[in-house]
Amino acid sequence: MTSTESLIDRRQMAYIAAQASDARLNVELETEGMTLNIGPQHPATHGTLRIIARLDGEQVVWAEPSCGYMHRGYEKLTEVRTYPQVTALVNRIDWLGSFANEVPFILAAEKLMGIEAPPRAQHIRTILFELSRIANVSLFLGDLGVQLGAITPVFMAFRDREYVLNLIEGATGGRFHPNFDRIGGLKDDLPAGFVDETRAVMKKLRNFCDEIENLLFGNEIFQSRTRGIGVIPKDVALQYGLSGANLRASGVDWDLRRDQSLPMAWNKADWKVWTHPDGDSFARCWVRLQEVRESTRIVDQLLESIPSGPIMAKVPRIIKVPEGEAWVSTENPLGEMGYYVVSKGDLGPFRTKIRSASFNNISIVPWLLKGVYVPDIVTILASLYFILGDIDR
Amino acid sequence: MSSDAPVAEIPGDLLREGIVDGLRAHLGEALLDSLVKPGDDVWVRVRTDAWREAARVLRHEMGFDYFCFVSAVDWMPSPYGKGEDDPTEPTPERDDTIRQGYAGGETRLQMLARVTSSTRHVGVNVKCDVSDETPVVESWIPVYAGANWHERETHEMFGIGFAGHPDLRNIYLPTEFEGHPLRKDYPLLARMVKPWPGIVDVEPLPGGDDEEGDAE
Amino acid sequence: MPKLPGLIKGLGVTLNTLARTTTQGSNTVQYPREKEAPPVRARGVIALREDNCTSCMLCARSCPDWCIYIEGHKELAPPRRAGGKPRQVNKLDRFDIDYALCMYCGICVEVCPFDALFWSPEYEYSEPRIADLLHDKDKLGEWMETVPEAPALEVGAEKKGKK
Amino acid sequence: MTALLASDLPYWAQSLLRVLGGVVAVLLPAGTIVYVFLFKMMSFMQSRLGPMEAGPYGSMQLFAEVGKWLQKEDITPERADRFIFRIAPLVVLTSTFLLVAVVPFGPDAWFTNFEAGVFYMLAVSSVSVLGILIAGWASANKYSLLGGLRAAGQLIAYELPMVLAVVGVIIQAGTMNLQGIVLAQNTGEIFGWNGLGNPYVLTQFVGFVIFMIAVQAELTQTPFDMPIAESELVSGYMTEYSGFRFLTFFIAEFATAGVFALIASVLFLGGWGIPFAWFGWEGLDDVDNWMNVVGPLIMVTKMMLLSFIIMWVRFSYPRFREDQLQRFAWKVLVPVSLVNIMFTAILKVAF
Repeated sequence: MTSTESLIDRRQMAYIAAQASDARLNVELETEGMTLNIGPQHPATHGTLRIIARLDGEQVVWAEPSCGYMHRGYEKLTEVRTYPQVTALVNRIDWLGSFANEVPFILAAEKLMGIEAPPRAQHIRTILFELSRIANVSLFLGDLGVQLGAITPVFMAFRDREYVLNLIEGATGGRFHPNFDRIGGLKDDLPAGFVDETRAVMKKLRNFCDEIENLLFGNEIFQSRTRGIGVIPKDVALQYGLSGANLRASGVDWDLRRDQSLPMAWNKADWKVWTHPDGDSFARCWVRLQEVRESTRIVDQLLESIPSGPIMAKVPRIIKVPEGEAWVSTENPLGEMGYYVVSKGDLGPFRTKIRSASFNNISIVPWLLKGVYVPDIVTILASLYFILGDIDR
Repeated sequence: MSSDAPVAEIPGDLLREGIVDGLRAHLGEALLDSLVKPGDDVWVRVRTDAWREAARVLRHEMGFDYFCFVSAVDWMPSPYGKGEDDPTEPTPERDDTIRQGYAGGETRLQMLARVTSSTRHVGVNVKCDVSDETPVVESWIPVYAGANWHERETHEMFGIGFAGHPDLRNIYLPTEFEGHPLRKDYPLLARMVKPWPGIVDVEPLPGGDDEEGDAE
Repeated sequence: MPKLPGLIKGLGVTLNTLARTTTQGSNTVQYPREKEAPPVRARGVIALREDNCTSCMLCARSCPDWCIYIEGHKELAPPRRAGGKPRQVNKLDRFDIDYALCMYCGICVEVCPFDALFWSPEYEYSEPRIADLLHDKDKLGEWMETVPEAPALEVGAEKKGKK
Repeated sequence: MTALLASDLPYWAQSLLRVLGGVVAVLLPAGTIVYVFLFKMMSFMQSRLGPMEAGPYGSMQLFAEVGKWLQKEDITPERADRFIFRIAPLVVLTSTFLLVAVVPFGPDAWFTNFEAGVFYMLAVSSVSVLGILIAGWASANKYSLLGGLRAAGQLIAYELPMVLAVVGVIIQAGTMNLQGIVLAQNTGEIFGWNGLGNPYVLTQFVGFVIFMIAVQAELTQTPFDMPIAESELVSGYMTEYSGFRFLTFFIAEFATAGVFALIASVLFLGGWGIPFAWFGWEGLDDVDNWMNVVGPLIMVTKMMLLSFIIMWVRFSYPRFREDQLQRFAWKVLVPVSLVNIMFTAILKVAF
């Protein structure tokens, strides 16, 4: 099943779908369409996402996700909370890579106050950021297998992810919700023995990546299920604001860790940004697999060069952020997550616009699911990799 | 990095000044106000009727191909405060002057959007006022197809209409939900229902001596 | 090893996981019998040292979930130095933390100026009835002995008094 | 069975014994497969220990599961087609029992000894397709409808390669009687050397591979488990079933796996016999009596070996999309099995 053959086949499918939707439904065969609700309680969605799909036989004529089942109203809640309370709240948006949610918010507040975390805090922040990326994306690699029917990868993912979560819990106290970031630095320093433990865990993670690559990515059935499915051209990806691995899989060489100067330690490690020209489901999964390997290398290099010094900048106990507006976005595991913080100089932010990655990543699904088979809905959703908390905020 | 040295000293951030000048060249006086923080970010405010025109210029002429987000800001301070007032005492008066943020503005509601260039790695925050009587703005969908969901969310959260939007249904809230939650005059019920445990009720010393030792 | 087709390599991976589990044992812990000790800093439950607390209400005010309820009264305490003026001390009547609402963010432990609240990695306090999750002051006192010593810090960290 | 128990048993007692033997021959392999492979091997392949609570090393887990399912409420959906909904699992289970009737376990230990045993076996194995289709249709649920239709398409598409793979064996053995096939394999020799007999897995390797793939598809196991695609169709045609009916489906699924493994070991691995040359036997009549006891044990070990392969593939591979699945069956398996038949025929004539 070379990808060209599947591309022709894909164009042919799109033609059939167009036919079906135009002629309303195939009248001679008297087949009347079927509206299938996939979700909100459905194994294929990472949480409560509902997809309304109108089918003609096994082919999707029209599909549209309807979200909002997980809407907790974060932007309204941030208006009545102080800055430490918002950090505790905000790491529940993308609950798999939760330390990565706190960082852009704290950076925005620090930019408003005009202070910077000391080098040691920046270093440890970047290490924990990459650890939460590994925890998030390694679960994706396992879950990818389950969506396509293979049961074993997900157990491998959970087994190796456990080590990373134990590391995060050892350092911050919380496995899923570390709440370790403070304006001006971190709450505490690393516990003793953290560095060598992390180095051992990174080795385990690398051989987990090799195992997943052998078990899943090399598998011809997996490739025939994902190559040429859900192709997103570059300009459509940019227009919809896709970000992270979904964008890099369509050939856009853009990574926020490298292309903007943030008070973090990414520029102290040399690492490579992976892209893939095809833009199909296989490309997205492949780019994420390489990114996990790249993260383990980043963490290894950063572990070598942690500067010594204070963990917290000179910050008053009660923090009043001066008036102003700031936008900071970082390369979160799911894509670009950004906070537009408007402050009027009192204890909490006046307005926080939370730009989460999965909201844009999923807004392309109606365009993408035209003329696609039912099992491919699951493949495309698995490759786009969203988390419900990220979509619904 | 973003040291807030007085703007005059550092030579202006040429990249972002170039953006503002380019926009002024294309939009003329529709570009009302702009603010450049050197090495940090650039804010631009356009006239309300030039909202879609600004998007078209940014995307086709100036190469900002990446659509980041579209949202809105309600500048009126909330009449309810943080829900932490002591119900027994009279509600403290709050200043309800409306002060807009960067790049000014007159009205209470203001559109806020951000687009980035995926090649030059620089972003622009675009703002425009939304009049209080007829809160309607042109939709960005013909220029950025990704704006569809963002505009639906802004519509249901702020009540701003979008001319030219194919189906302006609620994206998060149930269809029969009235009111626009992110407006500041919409009460946050979670904080209304329960009295705040932080209200101090340590009774004064028995025996009624006069000093009012109520710990703040 | 020659470039095996992906299918065969996939089988190889599952086979040697099988071999590894039978020889080196599995990664899972048989919970009720063997228990994994949580790390020292794990945020399991909040413990209260009652005599430090001066019911200054800072923790109750800064809790995002409004789940700390404090009631206190004032008392005259014997003067520190003989013949000194009797000191006025806040006595604690009620200090409840409702663990059904608490989201374990740790703001209260941090913001307490008198070091009365501590984290303990205890995690086995689930209750059949949700009302029992409201731990009162002596239950919080019981957790005090499970509070571990603060762990030694990584080399290169600057010593500072923060707990 | 008849010679073994002499002739004092009246006819009805013999048939009763046969029924009991049939039930044991179906349920025993199903139970061992579920426990050894589904509970233990799958967990060990995923670096965990599997059920350990019920009984030593989780051995009683199967009875716990059966007990759980039995006490669960057996719901029939309100708009379902009640009668058909109820008999669907029974149809699938009967096809398994019918299949085992023809499998020989020893020189005299067989239930029936049809002349056209293989023909009967292939005919009966397609009864389960009906059961699955009506289960899908009758449960008035979109997901099970999709699952049922997919199952119908897939099972029929994979019956053809199975039949053609078996034709190769019949040409080489010269008889359709399963006992005859076992004899042919254990007495024949490959190019004059009869040290190992002539198990058709060696001479008919292509047929063996096609047969195993077709069996994997017949059982709707993972590379071909579109009908029970958990990630899209919740659990395909079994979605609406609960309690005892789901238990029947569950038993049917693993019993069919056991019986197909038995049949595959008869057709390709020399059934209950060890190469007769080792014992100097010539034909069926001078095989010693203890073979009737050892035969079933050999059959069980061969069956466990084959179902290890089936389950191993099940736990490692993702799932085909059903149009790829159909394309694979019609464009690859059927032509290859036809070529295999042609070669076997030519070689049969040549030697």
